[in-house]
Formats: sequence, structure tokens, C-alpha cells
Amino acid sequence: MPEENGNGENGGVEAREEGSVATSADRLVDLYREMVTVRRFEEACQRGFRQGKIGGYLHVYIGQEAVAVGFLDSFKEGDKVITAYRDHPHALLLGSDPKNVMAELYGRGSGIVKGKGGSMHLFDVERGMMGGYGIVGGHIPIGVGIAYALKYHETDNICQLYLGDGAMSQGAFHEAANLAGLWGKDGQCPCLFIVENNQYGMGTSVERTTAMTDLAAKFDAYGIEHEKVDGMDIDAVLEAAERLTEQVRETGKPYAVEALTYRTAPHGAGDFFEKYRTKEEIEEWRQRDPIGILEKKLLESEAADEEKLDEIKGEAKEQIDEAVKFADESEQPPIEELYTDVYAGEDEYMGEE
Amino acid sequence: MPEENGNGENGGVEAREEGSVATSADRLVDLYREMVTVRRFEEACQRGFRQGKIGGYLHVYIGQEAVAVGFLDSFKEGDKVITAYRDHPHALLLGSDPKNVMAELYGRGSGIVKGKGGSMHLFDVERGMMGGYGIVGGHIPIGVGIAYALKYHETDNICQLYLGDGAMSQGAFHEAANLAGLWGKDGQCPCLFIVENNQYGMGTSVERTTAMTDLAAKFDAYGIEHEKVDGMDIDAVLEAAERLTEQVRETGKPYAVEALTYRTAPHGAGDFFEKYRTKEEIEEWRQRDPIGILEKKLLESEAADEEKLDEIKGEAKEQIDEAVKFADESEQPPIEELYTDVYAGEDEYMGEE
Amino acid sequence: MAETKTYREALREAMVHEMERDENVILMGEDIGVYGGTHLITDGLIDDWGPKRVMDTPISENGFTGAAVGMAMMGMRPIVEMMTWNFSFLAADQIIQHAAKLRYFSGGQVQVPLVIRGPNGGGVQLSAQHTHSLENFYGHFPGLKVVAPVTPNDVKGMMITAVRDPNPVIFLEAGALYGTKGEVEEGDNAVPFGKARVAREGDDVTLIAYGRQVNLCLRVADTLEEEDGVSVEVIDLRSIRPFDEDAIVESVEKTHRAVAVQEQWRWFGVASEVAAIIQDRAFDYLDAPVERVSGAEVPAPYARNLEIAAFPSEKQVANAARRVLYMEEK
Amino acid sequence: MAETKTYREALREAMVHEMERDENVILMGEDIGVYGGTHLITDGLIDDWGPKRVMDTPISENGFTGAAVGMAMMGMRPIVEMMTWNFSFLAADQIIQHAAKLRYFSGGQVQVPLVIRGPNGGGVQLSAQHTHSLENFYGHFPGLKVVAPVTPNDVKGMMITAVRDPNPVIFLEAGALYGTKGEVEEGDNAVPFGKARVAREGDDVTLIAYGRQVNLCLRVADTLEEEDGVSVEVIDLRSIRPFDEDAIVESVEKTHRAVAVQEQWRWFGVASEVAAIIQDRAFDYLDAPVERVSGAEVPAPYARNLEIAAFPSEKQVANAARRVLYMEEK
Ligand SMILES: Cc1ncc(C[n+]2csc(CCOP(=O)(O)OP(=O)(O)O)c2C)c(N)n1
Ligand SMILES: Cc1ncc(C[n+]2csc(CCOP(=O)(O)OP(=O)(O)O)c2C)c(N)n1
Ligand SMILES: [Mg+2]
Ligand SMILES: [Mg+2]
Repeated sequence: MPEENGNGENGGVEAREEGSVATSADRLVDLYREMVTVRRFEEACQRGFRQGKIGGYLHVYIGQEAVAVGFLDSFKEGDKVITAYRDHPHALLLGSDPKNVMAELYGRGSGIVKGKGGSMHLFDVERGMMGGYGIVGGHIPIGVGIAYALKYHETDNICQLYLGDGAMSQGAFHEAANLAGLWGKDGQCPCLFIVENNQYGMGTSVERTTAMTDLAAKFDAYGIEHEKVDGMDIDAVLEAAERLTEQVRETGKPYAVEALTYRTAPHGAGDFFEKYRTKEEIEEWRQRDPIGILEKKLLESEAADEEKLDEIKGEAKEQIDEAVKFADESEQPPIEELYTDVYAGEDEYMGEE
Repeated sequence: MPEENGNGENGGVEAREEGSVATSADRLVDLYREMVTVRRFEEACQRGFRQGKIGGYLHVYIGQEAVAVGFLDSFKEGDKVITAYRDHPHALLLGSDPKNVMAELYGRGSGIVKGKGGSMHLFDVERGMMGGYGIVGGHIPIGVGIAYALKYHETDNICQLYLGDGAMSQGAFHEAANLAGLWGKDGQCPCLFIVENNQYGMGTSVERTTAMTDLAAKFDAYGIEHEKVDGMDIDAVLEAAERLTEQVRETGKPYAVEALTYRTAPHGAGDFFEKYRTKEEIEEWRQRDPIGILEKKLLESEAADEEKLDEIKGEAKEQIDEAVKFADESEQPPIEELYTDVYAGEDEYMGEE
Repeated sequence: MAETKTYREALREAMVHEMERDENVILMGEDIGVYGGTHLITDGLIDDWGPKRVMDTPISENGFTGAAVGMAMMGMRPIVEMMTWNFSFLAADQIIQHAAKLRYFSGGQVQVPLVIRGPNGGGVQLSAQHTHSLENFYGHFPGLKVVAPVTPNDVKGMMITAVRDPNPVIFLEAGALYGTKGEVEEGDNAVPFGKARVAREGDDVTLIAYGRQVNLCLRVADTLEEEDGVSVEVIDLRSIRPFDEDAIVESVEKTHRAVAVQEQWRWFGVASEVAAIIQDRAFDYLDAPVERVSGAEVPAPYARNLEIAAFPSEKQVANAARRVLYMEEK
Repeated sequence: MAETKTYREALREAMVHEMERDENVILMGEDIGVYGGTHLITDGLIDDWGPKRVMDTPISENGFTGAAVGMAMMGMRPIVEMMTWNFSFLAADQIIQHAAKLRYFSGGQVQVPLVIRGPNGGGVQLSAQHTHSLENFYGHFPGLKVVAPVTPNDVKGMMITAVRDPNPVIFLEAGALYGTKGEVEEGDNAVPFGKARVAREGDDVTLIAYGRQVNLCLRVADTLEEEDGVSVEVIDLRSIRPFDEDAIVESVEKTHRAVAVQEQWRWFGVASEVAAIIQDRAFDYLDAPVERVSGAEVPAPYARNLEIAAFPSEKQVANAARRVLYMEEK
């Protein structure tokens, strides 16, 4: 179960310079909208997969929404985001059109990466989305290099680097975190590591992957400061996000947050059996569903009423339905696209015909 | 500079069950002999390299002798040892004949691995020497697997796994240490990690490779207990070695020791410039030369007199001179050996004649 | 005695067969135990054999492959599941620099009886990072053995051989075919390495392949026979290292024409080696250059239409065969 | 204008040339700064350029290669030193799964202008883990470019081209030749990729090589000319991907005979591809099968006599040439 630091009594968020009040009703309603939209999107993906419209591997974010929604709320123009294959919310929250994202999953030419990458490889470089990646741990060194480049180019931007609990067993994580710590000594690595600890890597629980299960504390080995946050509580995440993105921005030093969360969906679309966890465990975590928690909070604080929430849900549904329709009606990529984007530059392609 | 724990006032060694008294005069004199022999061997290697008799890469252990001598003193029949390419002392101390070891470096058929491996790849499997390895960090997972196998086969043996400070930047270290910690939870990984922290990986000091320079403490991330030892002080090393090998043997859990030491020789035989460290620094450490320290101790405690020490040195010299002579007079491997040992079993070789 | 089984069942049967025979045989890999294996190859085995014989590992390909090398040096016989071969780039150092060479640089003092197995080749829309055919990649290195069985009977028989082999074996399964069925011999049907299989006999042209392209070639053979009246021989290499040169040379001495088909990329691939061997050893028998059909020279795309265009097609192979027969393409 | 320089000097000159031109060009790698580089390629550069342009890294090949990929995606142009290519197996995932494919799976949104350079091929008694020729290993993968210059002029000109290329370039230096001298053009002598070099013109037989085997072939050419009266053409491929098929085909159309020489192992190597191409595209011109001369099919041994026997020799190459000329071997 998640530890409870960073929220509770003093879990409020300091007002940002821009003057936004963190937990203002409006803001929370907006965040609610984002979470619901992400959830609807993911559910539509599951449906699309079952219908055979989406192929390959599909990993949805259901249950974890507060993490990406909370941290990306502190995203600033010019910042960069990189993550693994569970990447739909990151693209959507950075402003990618759900239409193009869904079209990508449908393997269409109108997809966000022209139908070439699929679910695991969403990129929207203009908006700061530096990609989803399919090799567990593989994107971590890349994210550290991106952070380094941000400083090399003398910007005050940062890189939000998302990774899973399972990825922390990878050597790439170790090498990259060590580089980040080292470069951070000189203020040259503004990288915020966000560990989406959803308790499992596929069917393997954290306790079955390491004798030392405090994932945040693993960053000690690299001289990187860290903390945990309740990843089911949007307020807690928002607080951490604002404070830590600012800190990383100012210091140029990396920082690590372990967001304790849970994927209530299966690991991937093809994972039916779930022999590795009990129904009870899932149910227990469902009680802490981030959308459910926020819904309750909004109602209790009267920031929104049932009607308003239904309206939001309806709008989200509509938006996603449209995205699905767009995807479904889009064409497959033209066959010539097979041979483009292999190389940059003149010799765009070097194969046969 | 090395921290000073594990020695000092209470640094004496508890008597072992077998009744040996750790710091007994005889035993220290024996260890002195071992250290001097290793040193002479390494010096002969340097000469051999300059003469062009030894080729390839050559890495000597000069300055670090107390570490291997001290830990291998606690080696028991059936235990296994694995290390990187700075591996001559490990083979010699396990009882490999200096003749065959030197012949290996000379690239002779009488070499310990038939002239096929050279300085970096000493094996003497019968004696527990599971090899020297040339890829930094590469042997660490292998050593962990060896330790696991020792338990799988229900022995009470352990694996002594030596690694350098530089190797700790490798992903292979991280993955292997994590596996060791995990398997150790069930008492299935009797692996003693011995970090030979000689302050540098080639020309890069520890502070230039990581923001968190307490190498022992890096094992926290894997749930592996650890300590540091003054690797220049044979007494301190002996104490740690006895205690920790027993502990690992009994618990089946890994443990890590960081031995603080220094290579007073260059990294490799071809490393002339040493721009990365000052003469003064080397000189300072030379003051703490493990052989020098022990020599002083032996003389002060009257465990041995100058004459005795000279005698030992003379014997060591003689033994190594013989080894050099043997190596020099040995034949190169027969050319047919090129094609053996590629595969085990019937199809010993599968290439073109 | 033979029974109809899936590729998956045959593979599991072989591993169980060897686990029963030798308690040094263990299985290890990511999610092969509690989860049941992502491809269900090992489903249920942890219940029968317990966690010591069926070990779940963290996501540490280099680490656990290296640990398996150490175990193998100590006389254990680990069968490591690479969840998919795409992840093996992470373990390349342990496979190529350690497993493959240890025997040599130890002067023969150790051996590494290790099997690394998992699905190889493309699936359906797995895209760029999850679609590779690594036969040449590992086949290049002395010290390794590399096999790629396509029939259920061969996957069983070659797995039995692999487990008993005292050397590291790269066991490349036809990942797309786990559910396909075929006759599988009961009991110990060990299939030797280094012997190709004539999948279909014919006289006019030889198609040479391995893995799922063998099935594609068999379909093409039917087409060519029916539509063009051509008698096609299909050779399933199945063993990439050691390689059965004689089988392809003999066939080409008979047919005088050959097409090598592979899913992998063209450059420095198996088909190039096949062409090089044939021109070398059957030079005077060849009536046309050896043709090669390979996957499109691009990282694997996700969109299904592009993906289909990226894999070798029946049409491509049939036309290559027609070309070496100096017939009209269709 | 040209001056005599060592391979090492020419290489350094190219990097400095590009660092001066573009401040996004940085060098990174193990011990390239303070230590001066194990092969002294970068010796002194940290003094001139400071630690931000010449970055020492920990021993983390996968980590810093990956970081360099990230930097490159952001518009930096890192030149990563792989201290030797033998260590690149550890970075294979970043090179093959990331650098090579990122442009494709991002639908063209990013490019990865990254050079990875270092010594390739055998040295003197470096033994099994430190002796590899990885041209085919990387050359197999679309998305990468792979070059292997052998002359000082080419190493400079191809490094300049590599740095300016918007794609990841695998830059395989002839590690054994850092000290050899040759004429090097002053200033910007960018040498295009994908064009082979005729290292010697001749009429009777074509020797095809790259890296230090080019020099070996040139010596063999002298011998054959003097002893056997044979006129030998020597082609230096220099670029492995892209590959200059036309150059070898044209040469063989003239000579009708070819020998491909490589230090790497035979199976799925460059020489096999050369043979496959020639038999495909110059089938009717060939008067003999293309011969291949490769390194011995064993991990590299340490003992000097074994090592010498493991590398291709002049005698082997000369005899292969004599065989394709149907002359007596010597
Ligand atoms: C190197 C590598 N090994 C294995 C896999 C297969 N795989 C895909 S997702 C996954 C689990 C990763 O878990 P985690 O990092 O916790 O992320 P989560 O799926 O929980 O978001 C595994 C093992 C892979 N993609 N890459
Ligand atoms: C993977 C890899 N990278 C680089 C090298 C080159 N190299 C050889 S020794 C060495 C330094 C290793 O330092 P450390 O682990 O501290 O051991 P020490 O030499 O100090 O005993 C390096 C970088 C290598 N052999 N393997
Ligand atoms: Mg997880
Ligand atoms: Mg060191």
C-alpha cells in the first residue's frame, strides 16, 4: 500500500508565481477532466484491441492517471518528456490530438507517427513528447542525455523522465542514474525521474524483483535526492510536481520521485489470467482509484456537482468517440511510407527499390 | 585516503574454530611471503613486458597485495574465486604454479590456459580459480551464478567475487548485485563481493565516476550488507576475511566489502603518462605500502628479523626467476591448438581445417 | 509413435523431458513462473517443479544470462527464456563475449552448457523494437551453436539436443507459430544439429529457408507446381551454426537453381551466406545466379499494410524462383 | 595541398575541424580527457576545449551511448569514443534498438546525428575478448551507417562526413594502424560514404577488402605481379553501409575473378555478401567462383603464433587469387 507522505495536513500546494491556486476548484475540475479523458481514451483502446482494430502490444494507464496528470500539470514550454510504452496519457496531456493518437494505434497514416510506431512509440516532438519506448529501461539513458542537452543549450528547461518499477532492475537504469547524478554535481542534468511504481512489472511484484523494495532510496547510490508520493492522490502529486519541477529547474540537479500507484488494468491487452495478483488486491486498490478519490473530493467540497461531473464525462466520451471515428475512417499509410524515415538527409532510404 | 575501520584497537582477529591465531608470528610471516612473492611476480611481468616477452594487455597488482592475500587466506577447499583482468595474484594464491602462470603470459603451450588467454584470462578450475575476465563488470553476473550453483548443489562453499571500483559503474554490476540480494533472501547466494577500490578505473578517479563515492554503501540498493576495510593493512583484511567468509558460508547471503587500496603501478603496462594523478599522491600511498607496513610490524614485534625477511625475499626472487626461466624456455603452443577448445564435445571444432 | 501437438506443447514437452532426466536442468527468465510465461510456453510448470527449477527473474537480461553462464560453468544446465530475442541485445555481452568464448580462453577448462531460447522473427504489428531475426547476428560467432526449428517435431527434438549439448545454444523459436500443429514423435526424438531437412523434394529449383519462411516456401512450391508446372525442392536449414553446406550443395547440383529466403534483412544475412556457399561449391552446376529474398531494408513498421510489405511474400519468392528459371514473372 | 600525417593525427584533425565549425560537436568517452585517451587519439584536447566539449565518462557503455542518443535527438552532435569496439556489445541495445530505429519509429520526427568511433579489428595478442571485427554486426541494421577507413586521408575525410551526417554512424577505425602515415589533404576533405576506392588498378583479378586487409592485399598484389606476372586490382570498400556494389561489379566485369578478404569470421560476414553480390550481378562475367579469405573460425587466441595463424595471411590471399586464376598454389 502507498505510504502517505507529501500529502495529508500540510499537503497543500504553495501558490505558484503565476498566481494559480493549486487546489482551486477550477483547477481541480480541469484535472478531473484530464483524468477522465485519459481513462476514456484507454478504455476505447481496450475496446479497439478486442475488436482487432488495434494490433501489437497495448498497455493502458488505467488506475495510474493521477501520476501523469499531476506531473504534467507542471510542464513548461520547452520542457521534455520521455517514457516507456505506457505512453498514451503523456502524449495526450502534452496536447497531442486524441484523433492522431488513436489513429496511430489503429495503424493509420494520420497517426501521430504516421502509423509507423503504434501504441509504444508515441512522439510529438513539437510539444515536448520525446517518445514512448519499447525496451524496458532503454529510454532512461536517452532521457538523461536530453536533460544534459537542455543545459548544454543553456535553457532553463527540464526533462520529465517516467519509468516503471520493473525498469529499475535494468543496468541501463543504473548507468543512466549514475550519469545523471554525476552531471548534476555541476548543475548540468535537470532530470526529474518519476518512478511509476504500479507494484508490478508484468506479473512480477516489486518484492519478487529485489531484496530492497524502497525504490526511491535506490537513488541514494547515485547521489540523487528523492521522495515518495501517493500517486493515487492528485493533490499530493500536484504538490510534489510543482515543488520538484521548480527545484530541478533551478538547481540543474536530478531528483527522483517514486509515485505509489496501481494499474487496475491488466499489464497488456493480451494478459488475461492475472495469476500473479488477487481480485481482492485489485479491489482494494480500486477503492483508491484516483478518479474516484477526486470525484469524491469535488463533490464533498462542492467544487462540482454530479451534473457537472456527468457533463465532463459526457464531453470526454464524445471527444474520444470522435477520435475513434477519425481513426477508423483514416486510411492506412501509403505503401511508399515503408521506405521513408529510415535515414535523415539526402539518402532518405538506402535499400532496394 | 582509506578509512580506518576494522582495524585499530579492536582490530584483532578472533581465533578461528580451527584454533589458528590470526596474528600469530608464523602466520604473518607466511602471509608476508605470499605478498612478496606476488610482488616479485608482478615486477617480473613488468620486465617481461618491457622486453617484449609478454604481449597484449598486462595489469599488475602492485600496491594491492594485502587484499587478495588477506581474503584468499580464508579460502576453503571447494570455494570459488572470480575476478577481472588484474588476476595474477588470485591464481598464484590459490596455488597455481608461478611457472605456468608466467608461461601463460609468455604465450606458451605450458601456460595455465595453454597460451590461449594471456594475462587477463587465468583459470585454474581445479583449484577454484574460475577465471580472470577482460570486460569490465562482465564477470560479476557469472560470479553470482557460480555462488547460486554452489547452493543449488547443496555445498557449503562460497564464491569470492573481486571487482574494481570502476566496474561499479557497469549495468552488469547492478543487475548482478540485485540478483544476489534477491537470491540471498532465501539463503541461496553465498557470494562475497570484494571491491578492490584502488581509487581509479584506468585514469578516472572514483569522484569522477559517481556523485556518491561510498562504494560499499551502493550495495544498500540491493539489500546487501557491507563494510569497508583498510586494504593496505593485512591484519584488518584478515579479520574481515575470516569473519565475513564464515558469515556468508553460514547464511547463504551475499555480503560486500570495500577494500580501500591503491595501485602504485600504472594501470596497464602501456600506461606511461599518469597525467591523472600526482607523484605526491602516489608517494603518500607508498608510505602505506602493504608490504612495507607488514615488514615494519614483523620487525617491531620481533616476529622476524631483517635476515629472515631477506631470506624470504631471496626465496621469492628465486622462485619467480625460475618461473621466468621456465616460461622463456617453454615452446609456443602447437599450431593445432588454434582449433581446439572452441566447442566442448564431439564436434570439438566446426570451422575450416 | 507420433501425436499431433502444437509447437508450444512440443517445446514444453522437450524441456520437461530433460528436467525429468537431469535435475541440473532448470528454467529461468522473466515471468516464466507465476505469470505463466508471456507466450505460455512454461505455463503451469512452476506448480509442478517449484521455484527452484522454474525461476522468475527481474528484468535484467544481461544479469541473469550472465548468472546462467556461471551456473552452467558449475555443471548446471540452465534453459534461459529470452522473453523475446529482441531483448537479447542487452545480453549480447554475456552471450558473445562470455558464453561463446569461455571455453576457449580458459584453455578448455570450462564448458558452458546453456540454452537460451525464445521467440525470434516478426509477429503481428509488434513494430521496430520487437521484430528481429537474429540468426546471422549470433550465427557469426564461433563458440555458439544456433538453431531455428520450424516444425513441432523439430522444436522438440532440437530442444532435447540443445539441453544435452555441452555448449551454449541459441535457440530461435518461430514465435509466430507457437499455436501451429504437427506430428511429434513420442519420447526421446533428439534431432541432431548441423543437418538440414528436405521439407519437400523437387527437381527444378531449390528454395532454401528456415523458420516460418519454410512454410511460405512450401506454399510457393505448391503454387509453382500448379501454376507453372515447376518441381520445387524446399530445404529447411533448421541449424544455422553448425550449417549443413552439403545439403544445399547437393540439392543445387540436382536443380541447378536456388533461391534463399529469409525474413531478416539482406545485408550479411543467412541468404548471402547461402549464395556465397553455392557459388563457391556448385559453381559449375549453377544455371542462374542464386537469388535472395529478404525482409524490407527498414525497421519493422507498425501499420499492418506496411508490415506485410516488409516481410517476404509468396509473390516475391515465386517470382525469384521464376527468374532463376528464366520464366516470366507474375 | 597535402601533408604526411599519421592515421591518429588525421583522425584527431577531423574531429577538431568539426568542433571548430560547430559547437554542438562534443567528444565523450572513457578516459578520453584527463587520461588522454587509451590510444591517444584525443590526447591534449581537454586542455584546448575543456571538459564540456571533451567529456570523460564512467565505464558505462550502454549508459553514455544512450545519453549521447538523447543529446543527438536534441541537436547536439556527440562523437562517442568506444574505447575499443569490443565493449560495444554492452551498448548494442542503444545502438541497434534506439539510435538506428528512432527516426523510423518516431515517423521521422527525430534524427540522431551521432558518431560512435573507436578501434576495430585485431591488435597484437589482445586475445578473445579484445579482438573483433564488427562490420557485419552493425552493417546488418537499417538506420545505421557503417564505415571502415584505412588510409589517413580517408579517416580524416570520412570522420568529417560522419560528423555532418544526420544519422548514427558506426566509425570503425583500423586500430592496428594508428601510427601509420600517409598523405592527408589539408582542410575540408570530406569523403562521401558509399563510394569504394580503387587502391590499385589491375586487370586479372580483383581483391576486395577494407581496413588493414587493404594493405595486406596491396602487398599480395606486389607479390603476384612480381612472382606470377598477374595484374591485380585492389578495391578498398571503406564504406560498409551504404555499400558500393557498382564498384565491385565493374571491377569483376573487367577481371572476371575476385577474392574477398576480411579479418572477421567467415559466417555471415562482409566477404559472403561480396560473393553473393558478385554472383548475382556479374554472374556471366565470372570465370571462377568468388573466393573468401577470413579469420580463423575461433575466438582470438593470445599466443602470438596462434594469433598470426588466426588472421588472414598474405599467403592465404595469394593462393586464393591463384586458385581463382586456376594457377598452381604456392
Ligand atoms: C528489456 C526488456 N525486457 C523485457 C521486456 C518485456 N516487458 C514489457 S513491459 C515489462 C514490464 C515492465 O514493468 P515496469 O517497468 O514496472 O512498467 P509497467 O509495465 O508496470 O508500467 C516487460 C518485462 C521489454 N519490453 N524489454
Ligand atoms: C566494458 C569495458 N569497458 C572498458 C574497458 C577498458 N578498461 C580496462 S580496465 C578499465 C578500468 C577498470 O577499473 P577498475 O574496475 O577500477 O579496475 P582496476 O583496473 O582499477 O583494477 C577499463 C576502463 C574494458 N575492459 N571493458
Ligand atoms: Mg510496473
Ligand atoms: Mg580501480
